[in-house]
Amino acid sequence: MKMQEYQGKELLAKYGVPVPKGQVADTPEEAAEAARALGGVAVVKAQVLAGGRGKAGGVKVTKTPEDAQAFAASILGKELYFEQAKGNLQIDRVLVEEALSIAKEYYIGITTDRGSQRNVFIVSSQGGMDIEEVAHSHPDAIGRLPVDPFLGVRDFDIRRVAQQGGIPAAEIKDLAPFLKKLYQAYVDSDATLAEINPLVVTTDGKFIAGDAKISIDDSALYRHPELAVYAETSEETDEYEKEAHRRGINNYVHLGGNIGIIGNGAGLVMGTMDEVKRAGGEPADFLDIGGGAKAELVKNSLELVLSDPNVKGVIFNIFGGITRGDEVAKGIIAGTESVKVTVPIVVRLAGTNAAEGLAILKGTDLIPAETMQEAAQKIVSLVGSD
Amino acid sequence: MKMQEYQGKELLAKYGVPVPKGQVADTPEEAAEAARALGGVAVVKAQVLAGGRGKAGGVKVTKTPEDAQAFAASILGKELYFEQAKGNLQIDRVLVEEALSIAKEYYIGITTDRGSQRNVFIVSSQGGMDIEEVAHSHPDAIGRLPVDPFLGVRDFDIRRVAQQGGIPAAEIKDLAPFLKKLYQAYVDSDATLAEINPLVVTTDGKFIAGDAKISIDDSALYRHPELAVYAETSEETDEYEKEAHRRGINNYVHLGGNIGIIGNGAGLVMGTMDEVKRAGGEPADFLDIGGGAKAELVKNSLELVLSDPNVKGVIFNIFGGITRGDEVAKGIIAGTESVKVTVPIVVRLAGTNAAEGLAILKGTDLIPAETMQEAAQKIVSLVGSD
Amino acid sequence: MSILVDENTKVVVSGITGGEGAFHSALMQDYGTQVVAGVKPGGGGTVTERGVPIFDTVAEAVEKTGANAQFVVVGPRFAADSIIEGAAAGIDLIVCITEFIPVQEMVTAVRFVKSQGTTRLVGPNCPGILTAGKGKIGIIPPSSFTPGSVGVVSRSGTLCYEIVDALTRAGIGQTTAVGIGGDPILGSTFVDILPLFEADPETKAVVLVGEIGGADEEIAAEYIKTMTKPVVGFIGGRSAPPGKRMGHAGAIVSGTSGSAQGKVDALNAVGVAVAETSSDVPGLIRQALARVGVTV
Amino acid sequence: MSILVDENTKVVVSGITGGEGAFHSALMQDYGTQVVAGVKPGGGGTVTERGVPIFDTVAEAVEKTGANAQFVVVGPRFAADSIIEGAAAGIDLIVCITEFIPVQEMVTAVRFVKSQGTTRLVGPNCPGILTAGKGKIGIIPPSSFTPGSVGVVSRSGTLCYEIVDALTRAGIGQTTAVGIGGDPILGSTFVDILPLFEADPETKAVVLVGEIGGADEEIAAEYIKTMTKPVVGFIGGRSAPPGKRMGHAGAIVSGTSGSAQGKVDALNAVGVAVAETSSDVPGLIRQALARVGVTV
Repeated sequence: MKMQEYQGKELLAKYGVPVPKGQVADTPEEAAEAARALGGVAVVKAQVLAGGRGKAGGVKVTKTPEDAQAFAASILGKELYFEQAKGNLQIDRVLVEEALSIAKEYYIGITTDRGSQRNVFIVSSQGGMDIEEVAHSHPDAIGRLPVDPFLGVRDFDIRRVAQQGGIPAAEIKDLAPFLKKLYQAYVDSDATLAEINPLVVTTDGKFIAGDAKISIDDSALYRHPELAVYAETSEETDEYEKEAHRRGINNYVHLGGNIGIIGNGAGLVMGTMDEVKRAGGEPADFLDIGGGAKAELVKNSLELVLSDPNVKGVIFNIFGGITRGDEVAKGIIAGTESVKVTVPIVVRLAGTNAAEGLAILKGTDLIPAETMQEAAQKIVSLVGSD
Repeated sequence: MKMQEYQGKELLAKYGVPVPKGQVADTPEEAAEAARALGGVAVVKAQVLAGGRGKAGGVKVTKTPEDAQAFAASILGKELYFEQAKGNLQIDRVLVEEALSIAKEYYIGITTDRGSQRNVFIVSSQGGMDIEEVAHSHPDAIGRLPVDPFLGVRDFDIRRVAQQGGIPAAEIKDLAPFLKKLYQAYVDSDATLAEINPLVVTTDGKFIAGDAKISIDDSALYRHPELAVYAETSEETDEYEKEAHRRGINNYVHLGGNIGIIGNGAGLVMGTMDEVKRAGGEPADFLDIGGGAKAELVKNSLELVLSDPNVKGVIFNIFGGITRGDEVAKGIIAGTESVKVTVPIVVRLAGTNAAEGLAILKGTDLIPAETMQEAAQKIVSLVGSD
Repeated sequence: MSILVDENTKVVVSGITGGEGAFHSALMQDYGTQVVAGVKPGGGGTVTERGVPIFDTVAEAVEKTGANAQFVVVGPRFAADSIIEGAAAGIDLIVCITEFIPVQEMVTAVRFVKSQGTTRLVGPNCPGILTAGKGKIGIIPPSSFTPGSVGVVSRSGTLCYEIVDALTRAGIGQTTAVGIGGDPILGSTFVDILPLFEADPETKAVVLVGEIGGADEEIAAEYIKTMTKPVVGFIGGRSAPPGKRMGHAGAIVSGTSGSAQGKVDALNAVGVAVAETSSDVPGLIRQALARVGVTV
Repeated sequence: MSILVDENTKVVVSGITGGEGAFHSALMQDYGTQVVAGVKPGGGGTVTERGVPIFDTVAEAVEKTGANAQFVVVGPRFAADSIIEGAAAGIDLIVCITEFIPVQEMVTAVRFVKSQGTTRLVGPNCPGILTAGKGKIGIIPPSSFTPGSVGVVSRSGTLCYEIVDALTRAGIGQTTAVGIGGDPILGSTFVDILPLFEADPETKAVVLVGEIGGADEEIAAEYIKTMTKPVVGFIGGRSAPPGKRMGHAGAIVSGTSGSAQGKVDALNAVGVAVAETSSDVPGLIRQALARVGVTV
C-alpha cells in the first residue's frame, strides 16, 4: 500500500523523524488557514501517489494565505496529467507546509532488498533528483547499507554509509538519529519502501524530511489498523484496474488486446500470454487469481474480464497445486450464470482436483483444452488473430 | 548489585509483570497503615538481601493492622540472624503485602549462563522451595530455556519449557505473557539474575510474582540511574568487607589469617594465597586491585588490609599487564606514609613498568622479591608460620 | 538419488490440523512420503485421522520421531515463527508454502535460518518440492510427473507444473522439481538449488524457470557458467509490457534490470538455450541431453 | 607456526588514540607486531605519533590495509559495538581487553560473532595473545617470554604471566600464550583454543590455567581426552574457602560444581597432572614432555 506524502509524514513524525510543520487541506479555505498558521509563506503540494508532481503543476510556493487559497482552488477537484502514471489523476487534497530554508538536499531511501535479503539504506549527498539518475551519473555519491535485522542500525554502519554517500563526517551526529528513527519507523510499520527525497539540511543545520514516499507491506496491514485506513487511496488511472481494485482482485493488469486471460499464478498467466501471442492473439489482460482461490473470486474475475467490450474470447488456464479444480469450475459456472456470455471461453484445468472440476464443467458451452498450448491455439482460432 | 524484594517488585511492575499489592514501611505505624489499606490481613516481610527470611523470623501473616504494627515493631531496627549469610543483619524496612490466595507455586528464574552464552530461563512447577534441591529431587520437573538474544522469547520456546517444567499446557496462555514481560524486564534492566520463587498461581488462576530476587550487572548501572540509587544496600556482615565496600574496593574477601594479600587479578591473588599456604602461612584476606589500578586504590587497599589487627605481614604481588608497576609503587609509598606500618611488607613487582616501579621503591623498608614463590616464602619466614 | 526429498525423508507438518494442512499432508502420504509427525500447539498427544502423531512443538516431534524435514502450512501470521521454530529445532529442510507472510518477518526468519548454518529453507509462497516417484513436500500436483533425469527449478509454481507436464507428455522424465517461490525474501534462490542438481548423479539436465523482475536469473547465469550439466531456461513474462506489474512482488519490470530480455541475454551468454514458450522446453532439453550423450 | 598471532598478523586497533590504546599499541609494535591501522570515529585521514594511519571505520581499515586482526581497547560503553563492527567487517581474530562491558551487550556481541562463522573473538576482559618472539595483541608483558614449545591458555591474565615467567626461569620456552579472560560471556573458552594447540606442529605440550567457578575446566577435560599432546593443569584458588566470592564473576564456589577440587579431579581423570602451585608447573611440563619424547 502506497501512502501519500502527508500520510507518510504523519507516520514519520510518530517516530520522531523531523518533518516540516504543516497540515492537509481539503478545501481552498482550509489551505488559506493552514498558510496563515504558518505565517503566510507556504508550500502547497497536491497529494497524489504519482511522482512528478512539480512537472504536473501540483506544487507551488505561495507568499500569502490568499495565494495559497487561489492555488489550492486551481487544483482541488481538478485532474492533472502525470507523465509517470501516463494519465490524469484527480487532486482531492493538498498539503500546506512551511517553506524550509534549504542549505543542501540529500537522499535517503530504505527498501527491502531481494539480493541481500535485508532492509537496505541508500544514502546520497545528491538529493532532490531522481536517485536512479544519480546512480548513473555519480555512482560514487551513493552509499548502500544492508541492515542486519538482528543488530539494527549501528553507529559504525552510519559512519560507513555516510562516507560512501558523500556526507561530511561532521554531519554524522545529525544523520545518525535521523537514520535510526527512520529505520525504526520502517521496521515497526512493516514498510517495503521509505524514500526521503530530499532530506533537507536547513541553513541552520537541521535535518528535515522534505518529502516522504512510503509503501506498506499489504500482508502486514492487519497489524496496522491505523495505517489500513489509508488503503482506500488508489493510483490506478485505468478504469478496469480501478474496477478490479473495487472487486478485491489484486493481480489484474489491463493490456488492451482481445483475449481475456485468467489463470492461477503470475508465472502461468504470463506463460499463457506468451502462448496466446505466439498463436497470433493479443492478451486483453493479465489476471492471476492467486493460490487457493475460492469460487467467488473466480466468478468476480470472469465478470471483470467480460466487462471489457474488446474481449472477444476468454482463456482460463488453471494448473492447481493449492488451487482446486472443483472450486474454479464452480466459479466459472457462477460467472457464466451471472452475466450474459457472448464470447467463447476455453478452459484448461489440470492439477489438484482437476478431474472433479472437469466433471462439473461437463455439458456446458465451455470449451475444454488439455494443455496450455492447445488452449491458446483454440481461443485464437475461435476469435481470429488480430 | 542485588536488589531487595520491594525494589525488584517495583522494577517488575514497570514492565507489567504482576506483583501483589503492597507497600514498604520504615516504621511500625507505616506498616499498620499499609495493612489497613490492604483491608487488614497482610503479609509483613523483612527487607534484607539475605535468603532464608522465614527461618530468620522475618516474615509473618498478620490478621489486623495492629498485628502488622506489632510484628513490624518487633523486627524494625533489630538484628536477625541469617543462617545463609552466617551473621546478623539489621532490618530497616518491611514490605507489607496483600495475602494471596495460593492455589499453586511455581518457580521461574533467569540468569545469564556462561555455558550457552545466553540468558537462560529455569522453569519448574515445583516452586516455593530451594530450586537446587528440586534439581536434585525432581530433575524431570525442571525446564531450561536458553533464549536467543536475536529472537527473544518465542511462543514455541514457552510451550517447550512449560512442558519440561511440568506446567500444564492449559496454563501456557497465562505463562507466556509472564515470561515475555519478565524477559523484557531482565534484558532492559541489564539484570544478571531474576528469580521469582514462588510464582504464585492464585485460586482464581492469576500468575503473580510472590517474591523477586533480582541482581543488576554493575557494569551497566551507568545507564540505569533509577536503579543505581539502590546500590547503597550492602549485604556484607563482615566489618572489613563493609569497610572495603565503603572504600570502593570491590574485590576484597576477609579470610581471617595473619598475612594480608594484595595483588592484581583474581587468579594471581588466589595463586598467591596458594603459595602462602604452602609456605605455612594463613591468608588474612583476598584483595584484587583489578586491572589498571591507580595509586589511590593501591593506597586504600593497603590501609584496609593494615587495619586488621590480625595482619602480621603483607604481601604485594603484582604482575602488570595493563596494571603499571610505577602506579602501584606510588600507591604503596602513599599507603605506608598515611598509616603507621609496624609489620613487614614484601613486594613483588613484575611485568609492565616493573623497572620504573622498583626504582620508586628503592631505599624504602619494603622487602623486594623476584617471584611469587619467593615473596610467599619471605613473608611467612618473617611472620612465622601459624 | 535425486535432491532434497526422497523416500527416506521424514516430514513433520506444522499446521497438520488445518484445512490445507490436512488435505495436502494426505496427498503427500498418498504419494508415498513419510509424514511422521504433526505439530499443533496444545494438540500434543493426539493423532490425525490418518494416524500421524501430533506434538506441541517441532523440537519434541524431532526428538520423538526423527523428523528431518518440516512442511509449514500454517497461516501467514504464524508462518515465520514456525520456520524459526523448525530451524531452532535443527530441521534440515523446511518447506513453507504460506503466502502473504509479512516481509519483515521473513527478513528475520531467513536471517535466523542462515545463522543456523545447517538448515535449508525453501519458500515461502512456493509450491514445494517433488521427487518423481519418491515423495513430495508441499502442494505440487504429482499426476504429471514421471521418474527420469531432468531437474526443474522454478520461481513460479504453476509454470513449474506446466513444464513438468510438457516434459512428461514429450516422454522426458524428471528427478526433482523445486519451486523456490515468488516472494521478495526467499530461503533458497536458483543458486542455492542448482549446485544440488549439479551434484546429483541422477540428474542429467536442468530446466530453470524464471520470470521477469529481480536479478535472480542473471545471478544464476554466473553460477551456470561453472556447471558441467546442460541447463535450459524459460522466462515467464516475455510478452509482458514493460512498466506493468504482473502479480508477484518480484515481477516488476523496470528498465533493463529485471526485464525478460535481460534475463534471456544473460542466460544465452553462458550457453543456456531459452525457450520461447513452455511448450518448447522439451525439445530444447532433448537437444541439450543429446549434446552430452544422453538420449531421452 | 604457533597459533592465532604471528609476524604476518596485521592488526587494526580500535581505540588507538586512547591512553591505554596508544601505550599498548606502541608496546605491540616494539615487540614486532604489524599494527597497520587505527580506528577512531571522525579521526579518519590522520596518523598516530608512530605513523599508523587512522580510519573512521574498521571496514575501511580492512579495505585499505588488509588488516586481519583487531585489537579492541575502547571503553566499556563502546567495546561490544566495536567487536560487532570488527566481525561485520570480516576480521578473522578480535582481541578485546576491555573490562566491565555490560553482560547483555556481550550476549549480543558473542551471538553475532558466532553467527558470522569466520571470526574468532578472544576476550573480553582478557590480556590477549602473545606468540613468543613473533608478535602480540593485547597487554601481555613480553619480558618473561622465550620461544619454545609450550602453549599456555589461561582464564586469569596475571596467572598466565606468572606461569610463563616460571617456565622461562626453568628454561622452558613457549609458542603462544592465550588469555581467554574471566568474564561470564567469553568469545573463546578452553575448548576453542586447545584444538589450535593440538593442530600446531610447534606446540609440544600445553599448560591449562583454570580457576574456581564455572565448568570450563570440566568441559575442557572432555576435549583433552581426545588430544595427542600432553596437558598440564593449574587451578587458581585451591586454597579459597568455599562460599566466598574471589573476584571474577566466574569465580564463585558453590557446592561441588565450580570447586577447585572438582576441576582437579576432572583433569586428573583424563590424565592431566595438576600443579599445586604455579611454581610446580615447569616440573610437571618437563615430565609430560619427557613422556612424549621431548626434552627441554
